[in-house]
Amino acid sequence: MSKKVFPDAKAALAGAIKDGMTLMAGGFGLCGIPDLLIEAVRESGAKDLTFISNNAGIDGAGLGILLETRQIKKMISSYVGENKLFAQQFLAGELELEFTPQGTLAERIRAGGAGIPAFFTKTGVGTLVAEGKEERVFDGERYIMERGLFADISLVHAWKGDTEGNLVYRKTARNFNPMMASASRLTIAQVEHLVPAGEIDPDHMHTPGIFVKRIVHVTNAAKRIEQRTTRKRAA
Amino acid sequence: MSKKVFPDAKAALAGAIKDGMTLMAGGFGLCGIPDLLIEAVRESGAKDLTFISNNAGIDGAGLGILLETRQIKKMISSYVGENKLFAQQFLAGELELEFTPQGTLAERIRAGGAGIPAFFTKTGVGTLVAEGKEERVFDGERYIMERGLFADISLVHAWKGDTEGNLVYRKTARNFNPMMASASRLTIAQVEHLVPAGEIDPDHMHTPGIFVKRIVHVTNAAKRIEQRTTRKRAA
Amino acid sequence: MPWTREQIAARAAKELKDGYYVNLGIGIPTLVSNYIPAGVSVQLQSENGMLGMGPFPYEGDEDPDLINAGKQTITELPTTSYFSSADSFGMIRGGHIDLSILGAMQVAQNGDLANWMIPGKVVKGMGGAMDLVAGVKKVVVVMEHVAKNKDGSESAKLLKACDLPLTGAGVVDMVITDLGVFSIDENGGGMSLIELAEGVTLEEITSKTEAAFKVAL
Amino acid sequence: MPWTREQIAARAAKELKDGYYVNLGIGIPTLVSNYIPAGVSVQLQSENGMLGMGPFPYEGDEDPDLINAGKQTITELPTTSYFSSADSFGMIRGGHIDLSILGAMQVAQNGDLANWMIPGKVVKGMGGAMDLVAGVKKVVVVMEHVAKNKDGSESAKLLKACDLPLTGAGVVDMVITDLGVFSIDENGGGMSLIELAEGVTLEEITSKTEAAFKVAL
Repeated sequence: MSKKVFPDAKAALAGAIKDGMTLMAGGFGLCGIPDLLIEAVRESGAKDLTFISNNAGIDGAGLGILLETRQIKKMISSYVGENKLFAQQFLAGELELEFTPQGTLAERIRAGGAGIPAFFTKTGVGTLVAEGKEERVFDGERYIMERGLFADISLVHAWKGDTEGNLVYRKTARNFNPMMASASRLTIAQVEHLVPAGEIDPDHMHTPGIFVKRIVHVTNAAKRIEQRTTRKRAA
Repeated sequence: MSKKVFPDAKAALAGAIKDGMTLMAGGFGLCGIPDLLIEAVRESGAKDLTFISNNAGIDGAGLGILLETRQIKKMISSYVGENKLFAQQFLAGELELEFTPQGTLAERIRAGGAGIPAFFTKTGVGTLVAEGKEERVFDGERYIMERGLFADISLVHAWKGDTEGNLVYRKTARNFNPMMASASRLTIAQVEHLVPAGEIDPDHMHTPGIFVKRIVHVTNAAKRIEQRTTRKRAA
Repeated sequence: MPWTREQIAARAAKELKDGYYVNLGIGIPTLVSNYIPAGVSVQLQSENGMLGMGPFPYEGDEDPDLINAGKQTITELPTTSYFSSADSFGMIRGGHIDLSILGAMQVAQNGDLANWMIPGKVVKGMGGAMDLVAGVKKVVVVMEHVAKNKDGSESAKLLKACDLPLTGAGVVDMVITDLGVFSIDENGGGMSLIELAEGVTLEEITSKTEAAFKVAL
Repeated sequence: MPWTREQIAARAAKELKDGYYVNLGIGIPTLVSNYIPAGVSVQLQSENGMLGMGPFPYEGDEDPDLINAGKQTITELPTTSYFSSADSFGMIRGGHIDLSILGAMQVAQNGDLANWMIPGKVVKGMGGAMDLVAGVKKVVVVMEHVAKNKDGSESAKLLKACDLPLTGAGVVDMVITDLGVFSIDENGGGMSLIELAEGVTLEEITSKTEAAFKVAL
């Protein structure tokens, strides 16, 4: 059972990552990103990577650190603002970019994990997103066909995991992590709390252990805040 | 908030159900079925109903009680054994039946709730299920196109619910209930435990309240066992 | 007097009905939550995976695991539920959200909306905007009536046809600007002016609107 | 001597590898869990929404909310997780289950499988069988080598082509019967006899098999 548990992020990635691979990385902005696994990707030195991730991190954090080392060849994302280096490399033609609407991205990943090669959605009908895609009318409404996504490796962050690989996410740090966990040949999870199998209520698990091949307990995830907004306490 | 809470199953269905409607009913066999809501459908006397449900109950329980009163015109199911009355009415031509593989049924319902009118699956390729359906090759594999399902009313059973309509299911009584909750114009839930909003951990909710329009606290769900299998305790 | 940003938000808040599930965009739309009418209870959806969004946290209570779609720290409520991005956009695409209020660069008289890219400028991405306008039952745009250009001139934003790349085709149901309120018929019936801001004349709003519209005040 | 049902199950259990996620059908397949080799840890999936299926409960401990796909009362394990039917079949269809062991009425030499309906008889439905054979990485059929008819005669079940309606086309990877074991090449390379039950002759198994097969003992 504990064959899934690896001592650290570097060990969890060892022997798995190769130049030219497609990876998924969970998170929305910097919330729920597998930051230490991304650092391990940097240390691996693997090049020409395609990353499927809602965002591209910010300068110096998240996937931003792989832009610094020019390890990313292509991004499939819904929003890449907040990152000057990204804009620079993209404008210089050094980086490919495939924009996918956020909901379509989430669904393409879910589909890939669930054995669905293609589905129809009304998102993007009549826009640039629809160009080159099959359009079809169902019950009088227009839809476009979108394809499932499946990766070589998925990197996810969870709040809690057990030695069987079952995962529980916390609040809005869940976001893209569950679908990505299901949509790769090798899913690696970093978890803030690692417990023996049997400690998490089986009705509360968000990702069943079958999807997680390797798991790492991390005690030093950065968990940065991008937009710290607050209100004042009454005096 | 408590506008969603109805005093009993009959009240929850009042004014909602009409002849000829399409309904979904959760449950796998007799596990996790909305039995008291089904009884309320019987009391309503509504006729010519189409039911989307994995099974058709057994004689005298579950949807079986609506076969007795001949309120069902058509079933969309994956398995209807265990029910003599069903076989009788079907052979007599009194009941229409659309068989859908269990996984395709689950996915069609999820798709209906998620605004996906159609998707491709390899389930059923080369079988009777594929007849009349579009077939297409993606990446060298054959797939057939299946359509989403959406109902007028969904009847679901949950273990716990709060006054906002958030639901938690228990063990394998979850089955088809979450997708069905998302795939109708009017979802009615019967819950074994009703608590004020705020009592259920928001990370543990299986069905967000947005999908549930009416909720009923039931203290007398039958929860019958179809196949009681046990092992002997060591003496 | 044209409406202020706050007044635009207050007018938009009148579109909220009791029991609604609502998604608010960034900017003026965010202000709408300050004007929810008395007796009206709505739940705010954040497309990154949350229903029942609460206000900003008190200083020191910020939680990096609890942010909205604008990546701002927020709080939860007794009604809150969390879910994945796939489930969140299933909810949006499936038509379960009653109302979306968002900003725009351009709106056309047929309901076309442009708010995600300007060719030639750095493209940041559409995020969840295309999903929201395609899936949500009612889409309300709040925006300044005209764009102010760098040279001091003004350009109409309510147009016969958008010239910027679309976010959605025929998706807008209502437009609220500093000058008034327009409804757009989803069945191709065109745009109608249904309200004027106090002190704004029909002449003024007409002169600042390129789109054709019926007057239904 | 042909293998007994228990021996067929024991032979099928040899296909289990450490770390496998496995779905077992009703009948002989259920017996396979009694023969899991020492040192091999597998998790059993039940397609109604459970991974990590435990044994039958002790008398008095039955829980109506905890059943397997055969609607039998079962128990949970420390490894157990529960999920919806959509997630369960996403797991199956997406190729995440390593092995499915199930019964059959007929298997053809090209891997076609028939096990869900006999025209003219009451049709109960395919349940999850079509999803399992289409989605699971390796599909092993366990069955009696021939069907015994009411008049005492025998009919072959391993055929050149199935005459019953299919559950899946070209889906079977291995067939284990009371007489021996066949592998079927998924790339159209046909069927091969790879094992004989002790005391069963090549002559006997050939005479009871309509399908063409290579001998690769």
